[in-house]
Amino acid sequence: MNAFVAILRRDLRLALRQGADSVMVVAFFIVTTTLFPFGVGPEANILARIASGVIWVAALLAAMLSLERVFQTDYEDGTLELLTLSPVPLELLVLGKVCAHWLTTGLPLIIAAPVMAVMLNMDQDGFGTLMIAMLIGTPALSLIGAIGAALILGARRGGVLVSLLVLPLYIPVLIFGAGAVEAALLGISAQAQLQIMGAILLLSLAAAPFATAHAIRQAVE
Amino acid sequence: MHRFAKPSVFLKLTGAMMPWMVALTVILTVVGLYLALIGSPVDYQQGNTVRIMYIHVPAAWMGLFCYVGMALCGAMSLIWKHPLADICARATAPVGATFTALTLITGSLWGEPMWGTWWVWDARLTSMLILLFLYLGYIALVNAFDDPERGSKAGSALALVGVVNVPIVKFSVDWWNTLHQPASVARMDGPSIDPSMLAPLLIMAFAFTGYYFIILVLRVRLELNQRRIRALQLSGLFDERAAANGDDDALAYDQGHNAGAGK
Amino acid sequence: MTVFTGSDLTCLRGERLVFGDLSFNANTGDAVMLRGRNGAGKSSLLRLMAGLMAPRRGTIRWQGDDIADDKIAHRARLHYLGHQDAIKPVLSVRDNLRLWAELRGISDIDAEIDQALRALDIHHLGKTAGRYLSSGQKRRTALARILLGQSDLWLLDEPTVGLDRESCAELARLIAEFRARGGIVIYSTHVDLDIAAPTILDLDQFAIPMMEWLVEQDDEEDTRESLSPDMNQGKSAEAAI
Amino acid sequence: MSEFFSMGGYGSYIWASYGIAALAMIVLLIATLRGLRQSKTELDQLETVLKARRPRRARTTDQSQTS
Repeated sequence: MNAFVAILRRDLRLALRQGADSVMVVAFFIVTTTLFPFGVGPEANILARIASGVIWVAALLAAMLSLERVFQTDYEDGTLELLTLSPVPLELLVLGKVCAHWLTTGLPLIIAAPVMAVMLNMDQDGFGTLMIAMLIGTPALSLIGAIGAALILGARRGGVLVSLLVLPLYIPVLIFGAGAVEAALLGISAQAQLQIMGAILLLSLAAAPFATAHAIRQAVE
Repeated sequence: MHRFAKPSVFLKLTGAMMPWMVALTVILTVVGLYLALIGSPVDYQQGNTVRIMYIHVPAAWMGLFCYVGMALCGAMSLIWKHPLADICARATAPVGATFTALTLITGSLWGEPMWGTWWVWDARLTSMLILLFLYLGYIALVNAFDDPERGSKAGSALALVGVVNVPIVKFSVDWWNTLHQPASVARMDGPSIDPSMLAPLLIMAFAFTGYYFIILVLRVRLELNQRRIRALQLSGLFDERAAANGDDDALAYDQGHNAGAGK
Repeated sequence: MTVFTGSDLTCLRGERLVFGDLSFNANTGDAVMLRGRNGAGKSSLLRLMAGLMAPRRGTIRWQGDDIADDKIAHRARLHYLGHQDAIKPVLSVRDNLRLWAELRGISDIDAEIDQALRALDIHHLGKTAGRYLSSGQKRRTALARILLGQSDLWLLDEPTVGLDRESCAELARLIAEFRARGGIVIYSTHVDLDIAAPTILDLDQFAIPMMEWLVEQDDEEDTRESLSPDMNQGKSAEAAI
Repeated sequence: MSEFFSMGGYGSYIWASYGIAALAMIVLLIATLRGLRQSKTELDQLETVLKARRPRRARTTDQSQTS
């Protein structure tokens, strides 16, 4: 557990010192969301109708944008090799790094999401559910994405590749995330969707660290 | 078995089976095509377009079958580290992707006259589309590394992760589809299939399976050949200068070590 | 007794053969120097010893136990220094070292780090960020890492790269101290490092030119094939298609 | 006969389906076979060189063993 805290603290400190990463992700999220009114027109009712989907798609893309760097810099400067050699299960370290990734990208997105929801004219009934859905969904995005980020270590054109690998796997989160908000807007209970999202989160929490650690061991071999 | 060795057992076994497989597949294809195009009745609802089903449905089965096959190969490579498993997974991907793409294309060609549109966001169509993306992701990943072996290994891991996700994706797409468009589209499978229609369907499915195994064997051989070529090239065999000098050890050795792992 | 041994090791990297049938052994207090041409497999051997990669054939043992059986225990007893320094440019030297100390479960981290920094004469750089370090200072920071915590085995891959003459002498002294405590050091270097009575392991001896290897494989194959008369059936069928 | 090809008015869809399926499968088959043939020629060349240089190789091995 100490190791988990250690790696988490170091990654957070790194993110804080480098600073730009989190800001960039949020900026990307806002810019992408802003593009939709230009594309579909500024009518308030249309925007309100698509708001939940747009926010989720933008969040998905923003989370993915930062994925490539989760392991890449550590891979390049030899840190990953040493992490693999430290007397701690690599799965635990992976979990720490994913946790740091979520704190620096997922969490800011959750905070930015309601702002964008307001701008897209989303009904206020959906706000709470949107936040909760994102709170459950974004950690799953980080976990699933980490597998992709580890698989592409050492590959050519890693950034494009990671999106091709990870986006199809993100579809369930998108469907239920947007579905939950949709249900809340219709005044139906969103509990079913949120529970399924919880199940997806638990499943990825159980499986993703192992898959990611396996991929990392392959990469540093 | 060593990677550089010629896996003679595999070659011998498949070599002996090959003529039979080809013959069987050809016969199945001919019979299947006859039944599909001439020998089967016209559907009372779909008319002659039902004949598209005889390639559409088997192709869809093959698309899924190949993915499961890939994942099984991935698991075998993970557990037993058998080099042939990676190669098999790698050889399966293009076949699976082809069948999945064919499913989508023939589905569109059926949908246009029957539903009046080339594409609907039907649960089945959508999950097939995602399956195609998974195949494309696999193929892209496998080919993105300088060291082919590393690519195969990464691919095997991805195939395994994907196979966990395929049911989840399928399930969530079903759910999503029923929420947004409650069963407005006609289902492809009728309430019950008449034997006269089931026969061509099954025979075509077997023909496609035969085709898959033929391609699999050929592609595994291709991959084995390429590995051996790379090994021989790395060994400095082609160094004419060294051959002329008669002292090729040093040169061949250095060349082998300086050349990259890729081509 | 011999503590750290390897037997009949064959190593493949990517698709090429690095070395074959290599054996080594080391007792407590030993220093083993790896020698060989570029690409002879010095780094690969060190990576095998660390457990970063698995040998294609053969086993590596610590006090008789295969290191693959308990990797965590093996990692706890070794320190590995690779080509890269693994120093984050935005973190201070101390913070860079802190992670590795924490991962090893060291109790008095600050004292350990102080001691390591002093030993390498970079104590004054403790608060300097990684990006301001010269390459020699970076290397010394990386070397400070291997002083953290208890360890029985140092695997040093070209530790002298980027070090000046004085630092090399410093390193030699640290290695001597470590050996006096019963540690085993296995290292590769291009520079002469003043180390008392190292065992020399010449990797060139174990190099197998790939052609010989292939011929050998073919011979095995031929003997196997000659036992069964219909060996070329596969090829003819392929030609027929 | 033309009735058979028109397939009750759906001929273009049906024949397009079968045509595309056949095309895709044949293209994959041909691409595989061609690759196989190319690799075979290349491999055969290399193997002849290997065979030709084999006796000398075996001797070098012997020497290294005796020394």
